[in-house]
Amino acid sequence: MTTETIEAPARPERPQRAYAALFRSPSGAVGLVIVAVLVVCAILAPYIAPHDPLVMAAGPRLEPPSLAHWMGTDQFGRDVLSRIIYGSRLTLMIGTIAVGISLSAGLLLGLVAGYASGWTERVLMRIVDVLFSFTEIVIALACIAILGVGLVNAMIAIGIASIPFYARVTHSIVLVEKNKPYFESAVAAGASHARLIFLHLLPNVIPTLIVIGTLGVSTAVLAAAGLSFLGLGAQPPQPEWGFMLSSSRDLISRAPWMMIFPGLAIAITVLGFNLLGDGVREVLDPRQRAR
Amino acid sequence: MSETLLEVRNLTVSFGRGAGRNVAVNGLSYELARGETLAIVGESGSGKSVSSLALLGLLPRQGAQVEGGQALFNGRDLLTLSDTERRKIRGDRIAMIFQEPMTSLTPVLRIGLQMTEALVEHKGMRQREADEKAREMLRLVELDDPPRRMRQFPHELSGGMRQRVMIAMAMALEPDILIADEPTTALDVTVQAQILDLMRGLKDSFGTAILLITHDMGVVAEMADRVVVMNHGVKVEEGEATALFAEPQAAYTRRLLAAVPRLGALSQSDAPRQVVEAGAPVGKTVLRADGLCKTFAGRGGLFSRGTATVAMSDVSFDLRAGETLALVGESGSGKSTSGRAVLRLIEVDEGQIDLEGTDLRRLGGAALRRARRGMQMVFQDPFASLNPRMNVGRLVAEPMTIHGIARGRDLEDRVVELLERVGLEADHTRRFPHEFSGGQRQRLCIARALGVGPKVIVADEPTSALDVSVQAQVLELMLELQQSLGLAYLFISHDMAVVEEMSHRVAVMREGRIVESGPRRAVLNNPRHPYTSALLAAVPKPDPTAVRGKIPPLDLEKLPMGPLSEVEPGHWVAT
Amino acid sequence: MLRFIAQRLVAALITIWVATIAVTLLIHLVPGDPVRIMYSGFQTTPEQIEEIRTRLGLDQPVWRQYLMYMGRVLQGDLGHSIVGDQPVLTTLLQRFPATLLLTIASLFIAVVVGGSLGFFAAYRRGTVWDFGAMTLAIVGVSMPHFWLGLILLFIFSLSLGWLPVGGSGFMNLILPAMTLGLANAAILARLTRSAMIDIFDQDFVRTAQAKGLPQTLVLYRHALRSGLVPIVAMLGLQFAYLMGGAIVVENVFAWNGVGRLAIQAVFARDYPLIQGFILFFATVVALASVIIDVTYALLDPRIRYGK
Amino acid sequence: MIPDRLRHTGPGALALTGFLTMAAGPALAGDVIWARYGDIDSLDPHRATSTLSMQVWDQIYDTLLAFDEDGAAVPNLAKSWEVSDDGLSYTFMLQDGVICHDGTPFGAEDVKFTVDRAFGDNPSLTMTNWGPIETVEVIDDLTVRITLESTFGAFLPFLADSFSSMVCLSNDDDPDFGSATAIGTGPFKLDNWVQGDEVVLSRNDDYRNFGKPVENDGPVQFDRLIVRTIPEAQTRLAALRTGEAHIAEPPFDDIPDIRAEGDLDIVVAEKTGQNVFWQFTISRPPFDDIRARQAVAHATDPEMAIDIIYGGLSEREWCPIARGVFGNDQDFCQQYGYEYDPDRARELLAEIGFGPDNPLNTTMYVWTGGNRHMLAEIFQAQLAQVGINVSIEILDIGTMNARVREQNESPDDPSPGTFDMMTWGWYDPDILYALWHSPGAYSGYTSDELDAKLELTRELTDEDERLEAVQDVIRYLMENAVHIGLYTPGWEWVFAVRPEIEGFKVGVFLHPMFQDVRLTD
Repeated sequence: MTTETIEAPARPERPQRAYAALFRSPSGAVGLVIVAVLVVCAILAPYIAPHDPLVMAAGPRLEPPSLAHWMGTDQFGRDVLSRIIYGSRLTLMIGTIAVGISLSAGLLLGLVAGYASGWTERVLMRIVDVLFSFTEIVIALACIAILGVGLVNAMIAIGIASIPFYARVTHSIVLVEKNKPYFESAVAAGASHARLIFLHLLPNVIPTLIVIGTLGVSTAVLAAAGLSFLGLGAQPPQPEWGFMLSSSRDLISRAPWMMIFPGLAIAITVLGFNLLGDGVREVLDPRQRAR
Repeated sequence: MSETLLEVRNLTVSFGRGAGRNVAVNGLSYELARGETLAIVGESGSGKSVSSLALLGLLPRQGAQVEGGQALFNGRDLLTLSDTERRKIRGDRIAMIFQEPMTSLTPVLRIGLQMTEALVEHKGMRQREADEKAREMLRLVELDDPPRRMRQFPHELSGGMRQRVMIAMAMALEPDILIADEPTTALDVTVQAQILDLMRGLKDSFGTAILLITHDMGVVAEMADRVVVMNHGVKVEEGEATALFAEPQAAYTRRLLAAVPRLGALSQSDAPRQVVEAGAPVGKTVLRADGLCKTFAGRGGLFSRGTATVAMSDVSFDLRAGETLALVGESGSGKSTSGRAVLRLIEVDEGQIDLEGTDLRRLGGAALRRARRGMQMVFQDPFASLNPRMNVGRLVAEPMTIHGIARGRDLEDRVVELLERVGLEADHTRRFPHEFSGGQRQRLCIARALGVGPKVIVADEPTSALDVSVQAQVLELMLELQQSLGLAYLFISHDMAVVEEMSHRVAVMREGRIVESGPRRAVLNNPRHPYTSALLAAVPKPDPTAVRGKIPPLDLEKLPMGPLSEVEPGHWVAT
Repeated sequence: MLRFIAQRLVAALITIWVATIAVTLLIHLVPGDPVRIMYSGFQTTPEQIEEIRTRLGLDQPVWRQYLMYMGRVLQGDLGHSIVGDQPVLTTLLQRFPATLLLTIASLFIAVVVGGSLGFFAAYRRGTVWDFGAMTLAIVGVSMPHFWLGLILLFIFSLSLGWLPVGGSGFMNLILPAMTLGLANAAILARLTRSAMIDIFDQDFVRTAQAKGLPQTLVLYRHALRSGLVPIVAMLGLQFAYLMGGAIVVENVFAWNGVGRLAIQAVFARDYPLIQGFILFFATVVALASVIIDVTYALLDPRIRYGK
Repeated sequence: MIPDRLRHTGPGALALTGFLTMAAGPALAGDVIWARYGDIDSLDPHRATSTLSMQVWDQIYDTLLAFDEDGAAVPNLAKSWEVSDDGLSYTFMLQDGVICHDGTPFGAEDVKFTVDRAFGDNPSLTMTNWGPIETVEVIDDLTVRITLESTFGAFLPFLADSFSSMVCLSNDDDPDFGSATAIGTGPFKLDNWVQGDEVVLSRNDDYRNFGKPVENDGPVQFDRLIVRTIPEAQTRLAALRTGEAHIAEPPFDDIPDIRAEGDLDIVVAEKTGQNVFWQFTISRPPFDDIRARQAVAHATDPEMAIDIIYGGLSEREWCPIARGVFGNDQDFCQQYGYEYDPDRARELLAEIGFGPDNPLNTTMYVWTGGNRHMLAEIFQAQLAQVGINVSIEILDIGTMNARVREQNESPDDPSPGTFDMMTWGWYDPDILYALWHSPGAYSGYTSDELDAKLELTRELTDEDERLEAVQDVIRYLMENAVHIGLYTPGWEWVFAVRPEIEGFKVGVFLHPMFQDVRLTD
């Protein structure tokens, strides 16, 4: 059915309309709201949080959720709600820094490999493929083995661990775009390398990477929480959610609220970024709604 | 020929709901009599495919709905039947074949199973009987060694063979109606001719009525008894094929028929139609390609070599100012590769590319980029050949910016000038490519190419993605530009009629080699190579009165594929 | 086909080979003196440190170290751990069956749950069922597995007392396998759905429908059989994800596999053990992907009988 | 570098590993199951230093001497010994009729094998703790002479410790020794070790006790001892309650409940030799100023912290060496110690220019596990009260020691110096020599004066003279705020025991003993 394409009217692909469209996509709207709440929590933490997240004995130790402490208190009598609110700062920081590292490095690698072609491409992508097959958690563990334990190191590790993924995505988009006639047309017009890369490839790669990056924030948050849960990430008294979960383990039957709320916070945040990513994808590429 | 088999009344199909509702077929009515071939013809968006898919309940599951109408078959309304009842008719009484033979067979199942399952399902045959029937059908569609074919998987067959399998599969149940949705559009012209012959033969022996859906007036003329012409979901005209071609009633039909290029229309002239008074004459040679060779290495592992494909072998041609050289051939002939190679979009393995005395292959980096100013390209797919993230102004300006031809106010003026030159409007500059139709986009591509004042334009199937009416306009524009600017075109096409309309000289390619080249008139009127003859003979003529005999099969093994020798001045043929 | 297998094996070998280089370099990327970091817990004299450095070959140029390391690896010697001086390969092999069991059990759960959910959603595309299934899947994707594990543990072991909290028997396998399996089922459901939607949109499905075949035959013989190829192809990556996920889940449930060992090794900065683990992991994942590639090649006649 | 010994290292020290391991083989009627949070590192006493490993070696191997209930080294496999007048040569007379697990008799060759092995190509991790041993000579089957290069006050106590476990000669050339096999003369034979899971030991019917402070000197009175790894405290408790384990370390928070219920017995080890103390980067600001160190000491209240975290299971320890170790005297140490006094801390900080507007920022290192990170969080909050902002880094012991040394060795680093909750377990004040005699285990504080005082504690063999020398060192360390004791013990010292187990005891310096254990119904 190529001659008679039942073609939908051309879709606007331009950002001006994207925000409005984001609200029309139900998942995008929910995701946007969740992420917005998270950002507000992070910015206004000192004004919203009922207690200091670090002060011990803000209430009695291990108090179940009550009016004074909506999410109860931990083994030091710290207010769990306040810690979760402050934790959103760490979470956002983790997400942006980790994705920032992997996105920029992955983008560069993928662009270079895809644009260069030939041996450069084969060698680079072979290495990327191999690293990719190691899985992110193993690369992250290797990085932590090198750098040592800590939240910043965990962020770096997660950032590095996802580089192969972003490089692959970028590379595959670059390959597709590079084989489209508009790229050849630019080559034939005599465009320089810089023009080809920055004016032709990059603008066509970026939209997909925005989607991948948004989804990537959720992966990074999840991974960082996992590392902190294992004790390889955040250190006390940081109110990092994964770390809070991990310290709830000894108290799981005595103080289940210490386990429930941080986990919920992680899950909702991750869900928010996932939905937002899906929403952005729908807006940018209506045909891909399936994925 | 009188008994009405299928009666469609007031069929209306739409996509989407509410504000987004889009009527694809609007109140379509026609009748199909036993044993006749009815062609439904139209350009893209006419609703011709949708209407036939709706009959069988095969519309895309999302979005499309039949809003009204009836389709009476044997007294029952197909549109209101339950799924189960409709399923019993489908494949049994009404069979269907599709455009894309490459993807229409399930890749993981053997041909034998796919051919027999409908027989087992509808006729209650045992597997062995069904196998016997399937083998018989494969013989009927002239496939060799049916037992082996039955064991093969689809990927082991060529496109033409797969379409034969599809036909055999559809005809095995001896249906009353065969719906053929663009059955030959994806095939090369020589294969198309064979498939059309086959369908005609089968129709006669089985007495099946054929509902042929196509955009190609040549195919219609060759196949149809009666014709329904559709445009934008509405039937504009219906009638006997001969009458319709001879005296089209509707204005749309007339326009459509006028736009169809007819092979042989220019057989008495050396050059294309003059569309400009005192156009630029053919000048001196601007581009010369000599001995181009290119082999694509197959993808292999460390220890295994991939099978290499020879895309070009000793390809040589030259091109003069104001002249069009057409590279003609079927898919895989190397014509597009040659076009890209002269632009150095592909690096050739051997050979010389000489543009106005500069050997392009010796240039590198900045020098090559500068040299590219002399040669521009127009691509086949206008939807993909414009960067979707740049607005029209920037797109058209880009080549001029690159080569520093103009800047600022001057640049803007030139962009507007170019847009107007190709028939677009000045205020289009702020729009983005997706806001334009295919024909408009192709005009944009041309405007973009013109900006740097090239000597040569390589046009790679510039109109094959366009509807005929649009095609005619774009070709007209190209002729006009050539004649007023003295441009040289390297015109790559598979369509002999278009080639005739556009070119001064022709080079016929097959399997990476030029097998015949020379003045267009000499090559088309007096082909010396059997392959050229076969290509020409296979072209369907948009004239129901011209009876074409069955095409004798080509012995591909014995085609001369050696070096060229000159049979008359400027006319070269492979030996 | 043989050539296909050979290609995949070569690719796997390249992966493993790159892994050997990566692990050799790993120790050199450590800021500071790795020997001192490793042995700082013990009473070591400067002479001993030098002796250890010599024994580990760390006084040699990197390329030399690499050759020495490769020489040993080829003989099946991955060195000895710092903590307890245990042979690394033996230690890994002792723990690996548990990890493999967990991974395969979770893969099974993921495929059964995720595959059917995705297939169902694709078939009912655009309906409430699809929406429900995909909502479930995205919530599942967003759920940290360690949290899911804790919740399952809290409910089924601590509150209801139905299942033991950890260990190595079959009953002990249920919770970790559910945790890991369900988390990945969500991913697989999304992948299966989009793969099946692609298939349902294919021309050959329409051909099968046009033949008037019963819907079940169209679905299972034509669509699912074809859909299995891309779905099985995805399993290679899924297996690797599951192996990676096992590292965390093993730690939640004290499942005595290589993942738990790896985390302990990272904590103790036991570099020989970390190196061994990474190499071992890469090898297992590479071989598993060969097996999965061959499986889907068997399903796909284009490869089975192709060039 | 000098002996240091850690009865606490090992990967098992992670409290975060997971919930339970009810493993492999079925438990039998005569089995005692001992659940612990981590596994042994090695079966070879020369290849590991963790308390978890040591406590299992105690069951497989025996030692020449043994600690009595007061921590004095008494005859065991060596029934007697003679020391030469110059104090350099020790001749040990061994018990007759001791049999290794493989049936070979135990004698002087086995002793020589063990000692030579500790000094061999791949020497014992505790090689320096053996002392300046020069030669080992076999005099006859049951007589062996060890000659030292110089006098060594801690030689005999070392021979009572698990690191000097006697390894039978039959292990020689066995490539699996340490990972799959282990032959000693202890109360249990090794059946099987599944790494990360369990060590299965069965009764040695030939075993005889000579010097350990137990009542039953014959073989143990049950069939098998299964030492199982159950990383999560809650799970260990669950296993104890269901009878899947007999002996286990319970979660600290649950101890009051357990005591109140009365079903399980709580056994708390005493005289563990374990000590937790402050150690500072003295080589650079701010802790190059004694007042900064004193401020930290005054600003923290260990009593309050251990009360919250351990609920009275630990004690305030004023001395740099723990209770039970020669030279420990709370009254003596307290006079040089630092009481909790936040005002004094603020004054001291003000003197060196820190105040509310200019807080002292630094980092505290803490070893993972044993709830120490929670303790650290309390100290962190206390220090914040006086204007010391501390970030905590929780590290495994190997990394922590390396980091501390690195800190001490980089006086020019512009970032503020750090301090740490350092942890040690030792049976003799010789530890102080290891820590502070130049160059020092951590390259920390050293001085010629201190070196001289420490050398004296090693060379003197007369008890009174040595005590005086040791206390002189203690005073010096405390006055200079170099080594400030916090509490004792710190790890693996509380056991909950099921009622059907009778006679389980933990000797001094954390040696669990199963000789008197009986399974009742």
